[in-house]
Amino acid sequence: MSHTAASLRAQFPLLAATPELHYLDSAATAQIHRTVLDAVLHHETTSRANVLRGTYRLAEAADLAYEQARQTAARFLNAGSADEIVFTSGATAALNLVSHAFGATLQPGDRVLISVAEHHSNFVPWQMLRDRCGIELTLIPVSADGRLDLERLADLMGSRCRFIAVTQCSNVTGAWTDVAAIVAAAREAGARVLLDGAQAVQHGPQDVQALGGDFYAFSGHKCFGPGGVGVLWGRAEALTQMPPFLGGGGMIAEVTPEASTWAAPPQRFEAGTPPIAQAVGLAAALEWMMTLDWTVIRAREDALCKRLIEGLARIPSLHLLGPQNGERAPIVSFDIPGLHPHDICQVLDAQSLALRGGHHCAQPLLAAFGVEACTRASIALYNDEADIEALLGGLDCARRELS
Amino acid sequence: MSHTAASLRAQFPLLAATPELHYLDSAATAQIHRTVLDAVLHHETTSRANVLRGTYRLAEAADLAYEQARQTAARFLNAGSADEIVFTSGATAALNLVSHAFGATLQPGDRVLISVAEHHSNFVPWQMLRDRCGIELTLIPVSADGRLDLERLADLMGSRCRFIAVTQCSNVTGAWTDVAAIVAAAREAGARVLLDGAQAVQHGPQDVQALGGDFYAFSGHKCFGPGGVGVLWGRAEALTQMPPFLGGGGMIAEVTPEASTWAAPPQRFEAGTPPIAQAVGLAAALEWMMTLDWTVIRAREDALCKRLIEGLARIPSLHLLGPQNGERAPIVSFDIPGLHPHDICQVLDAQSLALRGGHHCAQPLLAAFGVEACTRASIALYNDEADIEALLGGLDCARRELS
Amino acid sequence: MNDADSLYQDAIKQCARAAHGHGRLENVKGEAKLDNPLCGDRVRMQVALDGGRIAAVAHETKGCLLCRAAASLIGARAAGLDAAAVETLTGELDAMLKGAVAIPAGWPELAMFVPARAYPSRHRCVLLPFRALQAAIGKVGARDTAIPANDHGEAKVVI
Amino acid sequence: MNDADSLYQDAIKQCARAAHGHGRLENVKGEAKLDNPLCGDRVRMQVALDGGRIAAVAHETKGCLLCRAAASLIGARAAGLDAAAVETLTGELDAMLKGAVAIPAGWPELAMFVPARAYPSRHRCVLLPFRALQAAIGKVGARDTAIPANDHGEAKVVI
Ligand SMILES: Cc1ncc(COP(=O)(O)O)c(C=O)c1O
Ligand SMILES: Cc1ncc(COP(=O)(O)O)c(C=O)c1O
Repeated sequence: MSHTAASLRAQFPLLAATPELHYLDSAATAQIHRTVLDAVLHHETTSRANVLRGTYRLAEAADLAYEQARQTAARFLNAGSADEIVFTSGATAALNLVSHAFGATLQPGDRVLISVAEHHSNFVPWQMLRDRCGIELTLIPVSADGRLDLERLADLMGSRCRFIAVTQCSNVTGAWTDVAAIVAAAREAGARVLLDGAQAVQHGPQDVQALGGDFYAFSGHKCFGPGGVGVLWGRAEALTQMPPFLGGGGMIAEVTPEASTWAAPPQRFEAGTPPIAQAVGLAAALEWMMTLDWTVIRAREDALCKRLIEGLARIPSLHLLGPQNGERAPIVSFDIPGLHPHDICQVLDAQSLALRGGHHCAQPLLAAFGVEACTRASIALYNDEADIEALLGGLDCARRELS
Repeated sequence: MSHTAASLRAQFPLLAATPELHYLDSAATAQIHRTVLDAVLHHETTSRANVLRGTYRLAEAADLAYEQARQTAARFLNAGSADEIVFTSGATAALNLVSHAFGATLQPGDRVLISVAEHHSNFVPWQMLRDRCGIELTLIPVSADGRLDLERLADLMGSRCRFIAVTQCSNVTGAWTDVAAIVAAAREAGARVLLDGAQAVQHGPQDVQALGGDFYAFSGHKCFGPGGVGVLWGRAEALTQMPPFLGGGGMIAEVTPEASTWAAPPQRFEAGTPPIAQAVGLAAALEWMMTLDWTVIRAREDALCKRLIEGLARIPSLHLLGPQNGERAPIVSFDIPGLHPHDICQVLDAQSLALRGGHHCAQPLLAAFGVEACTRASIALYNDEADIEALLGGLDCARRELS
Repeated sequence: MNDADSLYQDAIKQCARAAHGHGRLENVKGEAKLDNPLCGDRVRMQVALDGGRIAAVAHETKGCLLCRAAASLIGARAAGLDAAAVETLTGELDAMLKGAVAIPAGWPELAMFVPARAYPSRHRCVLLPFRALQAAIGKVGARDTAIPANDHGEAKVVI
Repeated sequence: MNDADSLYQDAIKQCARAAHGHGRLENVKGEAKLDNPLCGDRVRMQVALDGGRIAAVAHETKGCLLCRAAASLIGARAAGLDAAAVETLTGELDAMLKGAVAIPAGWPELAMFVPARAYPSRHRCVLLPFRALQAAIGKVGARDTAIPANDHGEAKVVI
């Protein structure tokens, strides 16, 4: 299979239809692969039924498709079993699920660690848990280049740390977290670890067993799949120990007016009609991703990222938020004093460059960097040199036009 | 526009491709209209971007499509304003949202009323709230034919009733709730009212202002739209008074390590990337529904329902669960002693009749009827006389084959 | 349709109706109640063991024909089996339903469930009484520890 | 591109850079801080009234060029307006951005924002200082009641 950016780009209908578009906002939403659209359409026109175990053939087909999607997600993550895969409506829903369901097992005074670099979706739920239940919420700080600073990890954990929830990869800086160090410290303390994989999955299949945490969350729309669907992986024993979060159809063993009892995981955590066609579409995206040679793709993503960072370095007074080099994902955020990200992005848009300016749902991190907003370029498998050169040229233009 | 069942059926790709199929399970999931598939495909291939107010044109197109979908949902429900429309992942998510967000404003000892006829999705969340927060949960009983028995409503409400959450239409019996009586009693007591409209919406646009409650929930997949999306309508002042439920991107005003502040509704209740293409698809379904003549359609649905009930009445010992006639939706459940619903549905499937047997996520109601499972036929706008005759013939056959 | 290909062949209906083993034991040694919350299939299975082997078995079964036929077959034929044999049998039956050619050794009657292969949603109807039997044997002698939800037939069911 | 059609025409850049009214008042009578959590646009607007009309206005504005230009224009031109006039003005500006042909009466400078019509996501950048002005006037004399979130510029923003 050809792995040139052009051959990959051709497989994305929106990009194929707009050859002039330099889409550099995949960290917000990746474009959707054609096989996903086909899978959703096929499901809706041949196998649409509710998956609540109807006995007619159409319902059996829907059940099968949905459970096969679960198997696919398990393979994509190298989960121990498909029963460890909970479909949610997205990463945010998955993170809230854990903050509520695991949170219900915590005592006041127990400690939860998150980091300054978290996306609001892995920040606010834990703040809400703190305010609801009286746990202690402690922040892992970041170093000047935005990496999680684990030097004082043991101190931060203290004696009552029960849970550590951190991003695997920052959506602002592209910094990868040293997951192994966190998992080791957590294991020693008997704390569980959740990884927010929202930004990781578009850069290739993951191995949750090798990563070693207890929970892993991601969204379909960030890995070339549909919106409205996400995955929570949870280690079997971790899922089994949690009470349910949402109540409704499909998650119960028995309901009586007095009390209800719960189904086993994963059903316990899938209240209501799940996003069936979206799960099927996500599975198509994941299947496709599993056919790719990620060594080739990541090498190109890295090279483009390097070229971009080099180009940015020539812009006077530009401040790169994040690692200059080394282990980083191709997500590049920067601040040019005096030029507002909104204005920059607006000028870039006129040149068909799609970038996002703002706080990227990471206000605590931006505050740590001393900025309120920044401009972000994020690179995915369909980007190429032309996108990077256009961006560098566009920034020159923005600097001229805005000053 | 032609409103024959055949002309409507032709607009549903799955049904058009399987002319032999008698789909009588629309109460579980309605089939998807072709305009919905077109709208989703069009959105994903021309306007896909995150709706977090990116400033590039693609993101503005996505924003616009999403906010127009909100306008459409507001028109479908005759809401006071589009700001009263919260997109969720489905009815279950909407119901859980209210049970948590409104629930957080309740004191121990406050009373919430639900009914014996609720779907588990409007039953379990309130049980969980009771167990979490010490509210009192009181059940409105049902009469022998499954209607909410409101005779002792004032007694049941007592002096501390703050909330009444009831189904607008039962997913088992088709009984419509006397909403006006409930709203009047609630208003007098200063209690808020939530209507679970999951089963109502496939039978035509609704008027939440005329209904008079404070909240209204439904799912896209039950009104010819995509899965993975639903709507919570809330009266502006009711939404404004509630704290958020899920935390994450998009629902905050400001996040700092110490505390976060919330955006106004509806954003306050839409944490994370919403189901964008699904909302656009749902809007296409609702737009289409708003072009139809519902007087014609409901008259046909009623006639088919009447014919079915008459036919069932000739089956010895068959027990109809629900009203024999009068104000009822075309959802017909029954029990034939000695024949298990699973076996019945299996035999019917061999004749391309798609019906569901089970407890239909309404165990308390079935317990009130003294059965553990029943067989349900649900009729939608694409059904016709042939479907009903096939079902009656199929039941004869099932009785022969199974005994 | 050839009766042997039909899900509701006479063998199943007769076996269900015979309801072998229906009732309760006087001297129950192990008991398990499992259900399928989808449809209300519900099995209470009781066993008494002798030297590790089933000496007596009884059940109360509410459910569809497949479930009742399977329970009745257990009532008629399970005496003499030990825990390992029940586990093997259940595994082989599961495999047969999933498509394996072999009928579980020594249990030719199970061939009546072969047509259920085509209906995955019904497999648990057939398996429920066997899983209840496993669970009941597991209770014998065991301190009264709850079986984890995962091992319950019902717990895996999406309703 | 014709400068008059361009979003970043010189008028806007100059007005933003001039930062008329930047600073704080000694004798502040009404103050409001509004922000747009999307991009960190942030306006602190202070007013002193005299007989119901703006006697003095000052602001601290962090934000994009559009937001800063709008705040600067207020700093230069808002004196003398009363609450009703500010409300009318804001409404007319909103309508202009949404496509109305008319430039708000007496405010020909607002024509510089006409190119922003094409960019709905930027409308709130222009409106934020005006909304802050409305809120600040609303605070004068009012008991210190919080303004409902709905009336804040920021509160309507999806980030
Ligand atoms: C009356 C009623 N309420 C709530 C629901 C839950 O809807 P969903 O499963 O789409 O969340 C359903 C459908 O299953 C229903 O029939
Ligand atoms: C690191 C990170 N975590 C969580 C999320 C939330 O994902 P979603 O909005 O799809 O729920 C995002 C994306 O916005 C993200 O970048």
